[in-house]
Formats: sequence, structure tokens, C-alpha cells
Amino acid sequence: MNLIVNGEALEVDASTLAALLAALDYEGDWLATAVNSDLVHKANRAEFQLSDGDRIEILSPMQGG
Amino acid sequence: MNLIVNGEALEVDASTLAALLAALDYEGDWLATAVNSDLVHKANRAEFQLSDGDRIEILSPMQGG
Amino acid sequence: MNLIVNGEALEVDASTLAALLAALDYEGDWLATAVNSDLVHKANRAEFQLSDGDRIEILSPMQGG
Amino acid sequence: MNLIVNGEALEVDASTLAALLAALDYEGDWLATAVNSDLVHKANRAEFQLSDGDRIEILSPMQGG
Amino acid sequence: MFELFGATLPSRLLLGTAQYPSPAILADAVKASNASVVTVSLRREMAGGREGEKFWSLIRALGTRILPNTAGCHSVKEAVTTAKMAREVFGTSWIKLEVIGNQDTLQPDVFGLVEAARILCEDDFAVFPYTTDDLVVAERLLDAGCKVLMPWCAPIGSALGPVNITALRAMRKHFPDVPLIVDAGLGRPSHAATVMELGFDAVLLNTAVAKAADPVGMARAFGKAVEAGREAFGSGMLEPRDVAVPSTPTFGRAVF
Amino acid sequence: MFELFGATLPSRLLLGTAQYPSPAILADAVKASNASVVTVSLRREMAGGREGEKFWSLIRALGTRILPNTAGCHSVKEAVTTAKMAREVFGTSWIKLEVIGNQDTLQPDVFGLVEAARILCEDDFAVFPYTTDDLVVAERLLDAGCKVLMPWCAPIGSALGPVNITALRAMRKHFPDVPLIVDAGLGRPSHAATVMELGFDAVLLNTAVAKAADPVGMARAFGKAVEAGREAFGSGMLEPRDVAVPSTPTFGRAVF
Amino acid sequence: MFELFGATLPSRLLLGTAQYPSPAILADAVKASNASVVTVSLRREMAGGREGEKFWSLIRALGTRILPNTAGCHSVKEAVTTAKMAREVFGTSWIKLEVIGNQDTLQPDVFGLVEAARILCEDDFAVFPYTTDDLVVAERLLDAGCKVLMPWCAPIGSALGPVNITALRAMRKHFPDVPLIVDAGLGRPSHAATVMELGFDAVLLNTAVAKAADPVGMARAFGKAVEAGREAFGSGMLEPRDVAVPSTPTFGRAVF
Amino acid sequence: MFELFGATLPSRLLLGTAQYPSPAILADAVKASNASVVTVSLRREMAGGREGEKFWSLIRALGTRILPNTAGCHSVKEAVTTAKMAREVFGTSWIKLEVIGNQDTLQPDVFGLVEAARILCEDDFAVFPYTTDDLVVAERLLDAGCKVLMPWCAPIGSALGPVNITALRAMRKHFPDVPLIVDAGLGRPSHAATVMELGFDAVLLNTAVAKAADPVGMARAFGKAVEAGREAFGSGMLEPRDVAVPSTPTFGRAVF
Repeated sequence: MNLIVNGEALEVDASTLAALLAALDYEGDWLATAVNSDLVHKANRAEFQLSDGDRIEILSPMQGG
Repeated sequence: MNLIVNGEALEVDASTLAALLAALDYEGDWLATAVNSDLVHKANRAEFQLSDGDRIEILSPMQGG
Repeated sequence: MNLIVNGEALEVDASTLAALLAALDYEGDWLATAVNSDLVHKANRAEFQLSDGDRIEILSPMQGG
Repeated sequence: MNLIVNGEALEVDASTLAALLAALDYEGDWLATAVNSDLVHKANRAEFQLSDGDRIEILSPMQGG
Repeated sequence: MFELFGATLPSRLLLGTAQYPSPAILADAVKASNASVVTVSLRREMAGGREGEKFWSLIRALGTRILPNTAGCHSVKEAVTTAKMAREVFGTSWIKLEVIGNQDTLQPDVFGLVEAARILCEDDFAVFPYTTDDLVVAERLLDAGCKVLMPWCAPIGSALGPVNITALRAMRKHFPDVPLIVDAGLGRPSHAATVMELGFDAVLLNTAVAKAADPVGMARAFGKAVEAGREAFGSGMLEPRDVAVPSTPTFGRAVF
Repeated sequence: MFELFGATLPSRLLLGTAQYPSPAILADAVKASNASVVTVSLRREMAGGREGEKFWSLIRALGTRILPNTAGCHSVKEAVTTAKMAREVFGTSWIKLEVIGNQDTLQPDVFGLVEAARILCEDDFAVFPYTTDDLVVAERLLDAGCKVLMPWCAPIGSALGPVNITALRAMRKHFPDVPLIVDAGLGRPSHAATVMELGFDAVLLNTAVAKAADPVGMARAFGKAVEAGREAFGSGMLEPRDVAVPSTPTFGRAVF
Repeated sequence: MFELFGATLPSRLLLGTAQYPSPAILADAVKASNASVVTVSLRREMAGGREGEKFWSLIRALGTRILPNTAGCHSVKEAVTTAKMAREVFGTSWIKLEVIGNQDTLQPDVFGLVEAARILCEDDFAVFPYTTDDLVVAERLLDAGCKVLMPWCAPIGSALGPVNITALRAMRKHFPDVPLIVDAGLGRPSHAATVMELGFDAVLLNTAVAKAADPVGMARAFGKAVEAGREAFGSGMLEPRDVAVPSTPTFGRAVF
Repeated sequence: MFELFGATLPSRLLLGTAQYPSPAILADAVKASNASVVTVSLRREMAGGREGEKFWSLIRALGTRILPNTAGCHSVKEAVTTAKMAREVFGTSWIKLEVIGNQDTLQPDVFGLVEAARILCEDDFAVFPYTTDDLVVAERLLDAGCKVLMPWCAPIGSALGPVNITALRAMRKHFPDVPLIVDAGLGRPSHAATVMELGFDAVLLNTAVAKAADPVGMARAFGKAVEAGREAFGSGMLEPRDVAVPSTPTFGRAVF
């Protein structure tokens, strides 16, 4: 499937958000995910179906002012 | 008819805005009129029908900053 | 003898500065004395001869900024 | 005679200030002269005798703030 | 010379007409200030009244441009209707748009201001928005169709002068090509000169002149200060330096 | 109009003649500024030189009063001798007395200044002492015979403008009847207007005009600013207020 | 002690966590400042990355309250989604709401800010809006459900300190009971003390500490300055006086 | 830690002892301020009086260094004799030298000051001269033997704070190695922090603490502000910048 992950176009074989994270070796409960500009809760990643062209943001804590 | 003219409740016998101005002895082309918060052009005062409870503003030039 | 002590004219029977202090019931080592605008050391008060019209200042610690 | 004229050491054959000015081709009533830090009036230049080592200043108008 | 909405104005001073000791002093002050524009307003006329007519004749006689305001309006609706009434009475589409948002500081309600500006610009008014020094609000006003901006430099009538030079500088830098008129808060001619030196295109004031002990003299003073500030802006001012440098050359100094 | 040592001066601006791009620009700047007095200096003339003569003719042609200075003098002796030489050359007993005490700030040496002032006043000079804003020093200068004072408002050539308004106010208040001329430190016309609004009698400047991109335009700007500030001082300015008050009367406002 | 959203905070200093030379220095600076709250952010994590985890552990170890921000968001949508993601990651409903409207001054887009604030307040966020000193905007934010306001005192990272004291005073006076935190623009401890003396409830800063030559020393300095300003506010400061009065009593002075 | 005349002082705050509501409050304020030095004075004792003794015991109990002053002296002779009497009573050669030259501003008579300083330095006093920000006067005081300078930052008791930052900066720059103590004119802790940030070595104040509604709280506030300012000076403060820069890094920002 063609996705845009953190701004980069990727072709990944993953039907759900959880699968995508696993495929890309993301793990840890300090991650936050959004698909097409909307938050997807940790709890919903497993059943969240991805579609071609989805824009996914995977964020984690950083310094801030 | 019961009208509110420049904030004061009046009972006037005038069916049009033009008639009201005449009845109250208003004259002069430097006057501007509004009924219920909308401008009524000079040209339209004659045919502008007033209704009971209408709020009329009759304004003229003053100093301003 | 006519003296001016702390700005007040007095007639006192005292020939030395020490005698004057005693006569006026001044005591304490926290006092400083000047005669006619010059310091008179504690140690010199006993032999310091006063003359008619001398101006004596007797000062002690006070608050200051 | 050895003189210091406007800061420069010169040997000039001139016994008076007026002679010095002439020798150095100075002229004009807009000049002011001082010898050894004192003003010498225009009128006195002719009789003003110079001595060896005198410091002479010859000034004229300039821009100023 | 100064261009606004196609009009060429002989001076960069806009003067208010309120609060003068007398109509005669108002007229003299306007002349002394060499103002090219005067602001006016509308108020309720009494039955049979002629007050408005007297004032209107006085103003027309001044021969300046007229800029009606929507002073005292607190809502978009009030401001828009007042603007339309003003256009009919004064025969000009120029309008100083005021939508007041706070009774203490008489500062603009920037939300209502942008909304009213859009409505009036679409209705072909030449809108002079009385606004703050907020750059983002300024952008919105330009998007709404405004061609000129009138930031305050301090609360109306406060006479404090420019209280935030940093913001005024940023505004001038950010909008190099938009006519910027400082409106409200000026107290002294030196304040007017200061904002003109920053490159503002003009100033609008009222209270500082009208409430002076001698309004006519003060009007003249402001007129000169505005010219002075503008000329200085165009003549390339010195930047402040921390160390003193001699004005009289040190070369050729006598040594005694 | 402004009286100094019996002379009636047409303007309250005194202008320096140093550092202009050319003699022609200097002359035009003086005219544009409407200055009533120009300051000049003395320097070493080269053997056979005519520099001084050229400059002197230029200055005389301006038709203004001339105020020679003792610029660059660091000792009482230097200053006194320079003053005497200036009196002979320029034919005036007016002298701007500078005794410099610090090379960084070019500030006056107030000790040498008072001493030199006493000597020159006794010798019938009309002394214009370049001093600080120190009231006690000012008293000494008056005791020494000075009839006018010239406090700085910032270091010479710094263009910082009045850095200590509190001190300038105190000085004006303390010497209500002594002519006070702000000398040195002004950078912009608004600075000049500010000190004139405080009630100072005149300003003396040089660098801010001479080093501007357009000295003639800047000279004109300062000329107007000085007039503006003086007229404002005489016209009773508004005191700053903390809360805003409407300029347009609220009485008779329409309600929509 | 200082109450915010039911939490009792031991100090009135909120500190940012960005731009420190190292994580260790960040941790030491937070401790030295005695800050009760630190701000954090979110950024993209690389595949397989552990950066976020490291930072997150460091922050948790500080034992302070955490205030996530929406730094860099230019739209309402961005800000709202970022806030929701932050709530999930950081486990707090506190959010410093930034909707940037201008890239030069990094000032808030007050229109987007109010809209985003309304959405987040309805979603039970404890919103800390980064806003300007505009009273009317402040009213809108309170109407939108905000319980605290964070006005800037100068552009972010400018270190200019309070550039508009008049506006800050008006804000404090107008909202006596709303917690007001000065956010952005502070450069020196004296700036922090100044706004605390005006009665502001707390300050939030980052660059002034993180970019100092010695961030830990500077953090300590700011911590003390905030306490000093608050204590002064509560201790009744002297009003400035124009005429000097002696501190040492004149009564009983010796006369020599 | 801070060295003066061989003594190591635990803090950089010197506090006056005048005008407190009560002796107890004076004592508490000194403790709360952590002042390392207190200033005292001399006055006429009544025949049989014990006032001086009570005050003297109170002061000794504070355990701080004592700095007697010559407050109120208007002549060299007065100041010198007062200094000598103080040395005998207080058993210290430290003396805060005041020679007042103007009753309105209570500013120093710099002429008398330099003369008195010379006499007292020759007599082995450790002279703390209360002076202005005049660099030339400062040079004379050092020539006279002074090892420390105490410039005012505003008139005594005015609470105006530093009215001439330019002059204070110049003074610090010109005398990098001379201990400089700002004396008189401070009104708020932020003022104290400001001058300490400029690199001054210490501050001396009295009225701002003694006349506060809560002198003890205000004393504590000033104590902290002085420490904050000093630590900031040593920690390398940010220079103000005109354009805003983001504190939160823009790298890795999410895009929605």
C-alpha cells in the first residue's frame, strides 16, 4: 500500500495502523499516531484500517519551549 | 402610531418616514435616517411605510475624532 | 561660662569639656564631642579647656541611610 | 633661531613674530598667533621678540561643532 | 504630497474636530495645522434642530477632505449602518472604521473590525480601519480589502505617545507598501515626529490639539512636527552610537 | 525670537559647521535649518595656506551670528588661550567653552570648566559653557559669571537623544530664568522637539545634520522640529493619562 | 504557592526544555530554577527510533508538572490534533496553545487561537493560551473557556523584555482575578522581576536560560528574580517621586 | 562573596537603617535582606539622653559591618569633622562620604566631595564617596585616594530606579576594576537586578525597604534580586534581538 509516513512516501504491506508500526519497527507507549490529520488512539491502532494514500504521523516527546 | 425616535417613545400620526420627519419638523439634506438599524435613503423616505414599534434614528453631522 | 551646646545657649559652670558633660549629665562611651567644629577625642575631654562662646556638639549614634 | 611652529621644529632667521610670519609666507588678518601658550595680539607681532625654543601657534578659522 | 485612494493630499496630518473650545477655534486650529483631512461624526438631531447644519457648513468651509468615523460603535451592525448613513450625509465613501471592544482603553475589537471592514470594502467604501499594532490582524484587514491601516500607538486620548516602538517598527517593516497612519494616543509634537521618523505615512490626532491650553498654537506645532519627522525619514538619520565621537575634527589642533 | 547677551536671535537653533560633505552643502544646510548661530573653530594654518580664509569668507556670507568654540581643549590654559585667539580672529566675545575631561565620552571636565569660565567671564567673554546636567556644577558656572548654560543630553556625536529626561526636567525647574541650550547628543528631530517641549530655550547640534544622508533635508527637519517643540511648550500640552477617554463625544450617540 | 487548575505549584516559574547544550544541563537548569512546570513538545519519531523515549524519561525524572505545547502550529486543525496527541502521550490535559500567525514575530494568530481554544476547552483541556496583550482577545479567550492567559511581553526569543508596560498594566488591572502568566520575550532576570512586580502571577521562559553562557546559573538567577518580584508585589512598593527626600532624618543634625 | 578594603562580605547588599516603623522591624528587615553592611549616622544627644545607646546596641546585635555616613553635611568641614566623630564612636574607619550640594535633588556637591575625600583618605579613612555618574569626577575621587565609588542612579528617595543606563554602562566600562556600588534612587527589586546585571558590584538602599508597606518582605525581595542580578551578570545573558526566533526546534515538525 502507498502511504505517506512522517512526510515520506513509502510502499508498505500493512493493512492496519498497528501493522504499519510493527512493519516499521516502531514501538513504545510514548508514541502518538495520527492518520489524515486526526488522532488515532493507541487502543484503536489494531483495528484502524489504512487506505492507499493515507498520511500518517508518528510522533514522540521532544524538547519544547 | 407608537414609534421610538432617537431613543424616545412617541405617538405620532405618520404612516411614512417622510411624514414622520415633517410631523416632527425635521428638515435639511444633511440628515440621515435609519429604521430598525438599517439605513433608509433620502430618496426612499416618502414611500417607506412605518409600522408600530419601529425604531427610527435621525442623525446629523457632529464633531468627531 | 556662656556656651552653645547642641545649638542651645547655656550658662554653665564648667571649665573643661569633661566637666561640662558631667554637669549636663551626659555619660556613655557612645558619645562623640566637637568644639568649634573640631573633634575633641574622648581622651582629651578632661584637659580640654572651654572658653566663653565655645560651640559644643555632643552627638550619639542614630539611624542613617 | 630654533623654533617650534605649529608643532614642527624649524630653524628660521627671524627675531620677531612678524618677521617669522613673513619668512614663512603667512599673511591675512584671519590669523591668530600664540607664543608659548599665550596670545600675541596682531598689533604686537612686530615688536614681539622671539627667543630660541619658543613654541609658536599660528591658527586660522576652521569648521567646528 | 501624499496619495490616498487616488487623492493627492497636501499634508500628512489628519485632524479630529471634537472637543474644541469653540467652532472658531476649531476652524483656526485646522488652518494652523495645515491638516489635509478632518474627521467628523454623526449624532442624533433634535426635532427642529439646526445644530448639524451649522457644524456641517463650518466643516465644508475648511476646504479639506472629510473622513467620517463610526466612533462609539461597539457592534459590526452599528458600524456598518453608521458608515452608510455617513456616506449619504457627507457624500464621501471614505470611512474611519471604529469598532470599540473595550470601554477602558477604547481599543478596537479586532474581530468585529475585520468583519465590518469586509462588509464595507465589498460595498465600495474606502475603509480606514482604526486597529492595533497586531500584524496578524493587519493581514486580515488587507485580505478584507483595506488599502490603508490606522494602528493606534496608545489608548485614545491617553497622550502617552508611542508605547510600543518595537511593534510599530515591525509593522512598518512588514508592510513596506501599505499606507500606515498612526491614529490615537499621540500627546506631543515629539511623539508625532517620532512615528514619522519610523517611516509611518501620516498621523491622525484630535485630543492633543483640542484640549491644549492653546489649540491653535498646538495645531501649528503638530503640523511642523509631522513635516519634520517625514523629512528626517527621507534624509537618512544617524544611527545611535555608544561611544562619543568628536564633531570638531581633531586634525590640526593647536597644542599649548 | 530669542534674546542672548542682548542679541535678538530669529531662531532657537544653533548649528555646527563641521563634517559636511562640501562647503556648498554646509551653506545650504545652514540656510535650510534657519539657524541663527553657527559654531566655528580654529586650527593650525599651513605656511602660505589660504584654507582659513576660504572657510572664513564662507561663514561670513551666511549672515548668522558666530560662536567660536574651544573644541578639543583638555586644559584650562588651552581653553583660555584658544578663546582669546578666537576673539581676535572672529571679532566676537561669544565663546562656546569646552574643556574635555574624558576621551571616550568627550564629556566636560567640570572642574576645569568652572575655572576657565571664571577667567573668561572676568575677561568680559560671553561664555557658553558646554556642561553636564549636574545642578551643582551649573550653580558654580553661574557664580563664575555665566549667563547661559549648555548641558549635554548625551555624549557628543552619539545621536542617542536625551538619555536622562529626569535630570533635564530638574535643571529646567531649578533654573527657570537662565537660558538653557541643549548641546550635544541629539540624533533626530524628535529629540530636539522633546527637549524644547521640556522648556529648554534652544538646541545646538552638528553631527546629526552634517552626517545625515541628506544634510540639507535634515537641517530643514531639525529647524521645524525646534519650532514645533517650542510652540508646544508655549501652548500647554496635555498630561499623559492612564485611562483612555473618547475624543468623539458619547452624548447623542445613535443606538442601533 | 500558586494554584492552577486545582494544582498547587511550589513556584511561579515555568521553564521550557528546548535548546540546552545537553540533557544533563537541561536537568540541572530545571532544578536550579526551582521551576514547578516544564514545557515539552512532540516531533516525528524515526522508524526504530528511541529519541523520544530518552527525552521522556529525562523529563519524568524531573518530578515537575508537564505542560505540552503546540509549538509551530499555524492552523486550528494542526493545533487541535497536536493537543490531542500530546494528551495521550504525556497523560495530561494541560496544553500550552500556540497558533502562530506571523513567521517574523512568531506572534499568535488571535483568530485561530480563540477558535482552537474553544474546541479544546469543550474537550476538557486545561488550555494555556499563548496570546498578545490585547484585552479584547483576552475576553474572547475567557468566553471560550480559558481559565488562565499567557500574554507575550515581546516576540519569542527576542530577549527584549516587556516592551509595552502600559498594556501589561492595563491587562492586570482589567483581569484582577485571572491567572496571568507572561510567556515569551523575557531576556534577563530583571525583566522577570519587573512583570512580577506588576502583579503577574508567573512567567514562562526558555531561550533566555537555555542559550545563556551558563544555563544553570541563569536558571538560578531567574528563579530568584521571580521570587523577588512576587515578594515585592506583595510588600507594597514605593511610588516613584519626582523630588528627592532625605533618608537620614534631618532632625537633630549637628551644625559645625 | 565580595571584597571591600580587605573585608570579605557575604552579600552584595548594603542597607540603610533609617525610617523603619520600629527598631524590631529594622532588625528583622536587615536579617531578611541578608545585608552585609548597614549604614548609620550621628545626631545630637539630649542631656541625660540614652537614645543613642539603645540604637547602638540594636545595631551591634545585628552582627553586620557598619558604615557610618556624613548625611546632611553641606560643607567639607562638616563632613570631615562628622567622619572623625563617627570613627571614634563606631570604631571603624569606613565612612560613607556625603557632601550635599542641592536641597531639591540631594545630589552630591562634586567639588566639596573630592576635597573632603582627599582629606579623609590622607587621614586613612576607607572612603565610600556618594557621587554622580560623572566619569571625570570619578577619576578625581580615585586620584584623591578612593578605592570604591558609589554613584547614584537617581535622586535619593526618589524610587525612580536607574534613570541613565547609558551613563551607568559607561562607568562600568571605564572602571572595570574599581568596586562600584549603586547608592540612592532604587525603588524596586527589578531596579537592583538591572544595575547588578550591568556589572555593578553591589547596591546600597534604604527608603525603598524602610517605607514599603512590609519592610521585611521588601528587604527579602531586594536581597534575592541582588543575587539574581549578580548571577545573571556572571552567567552570560542573551543580547536582545529584533527578530523573533522559535524556541521549539522546527526540525521534525508534524504536518497535518
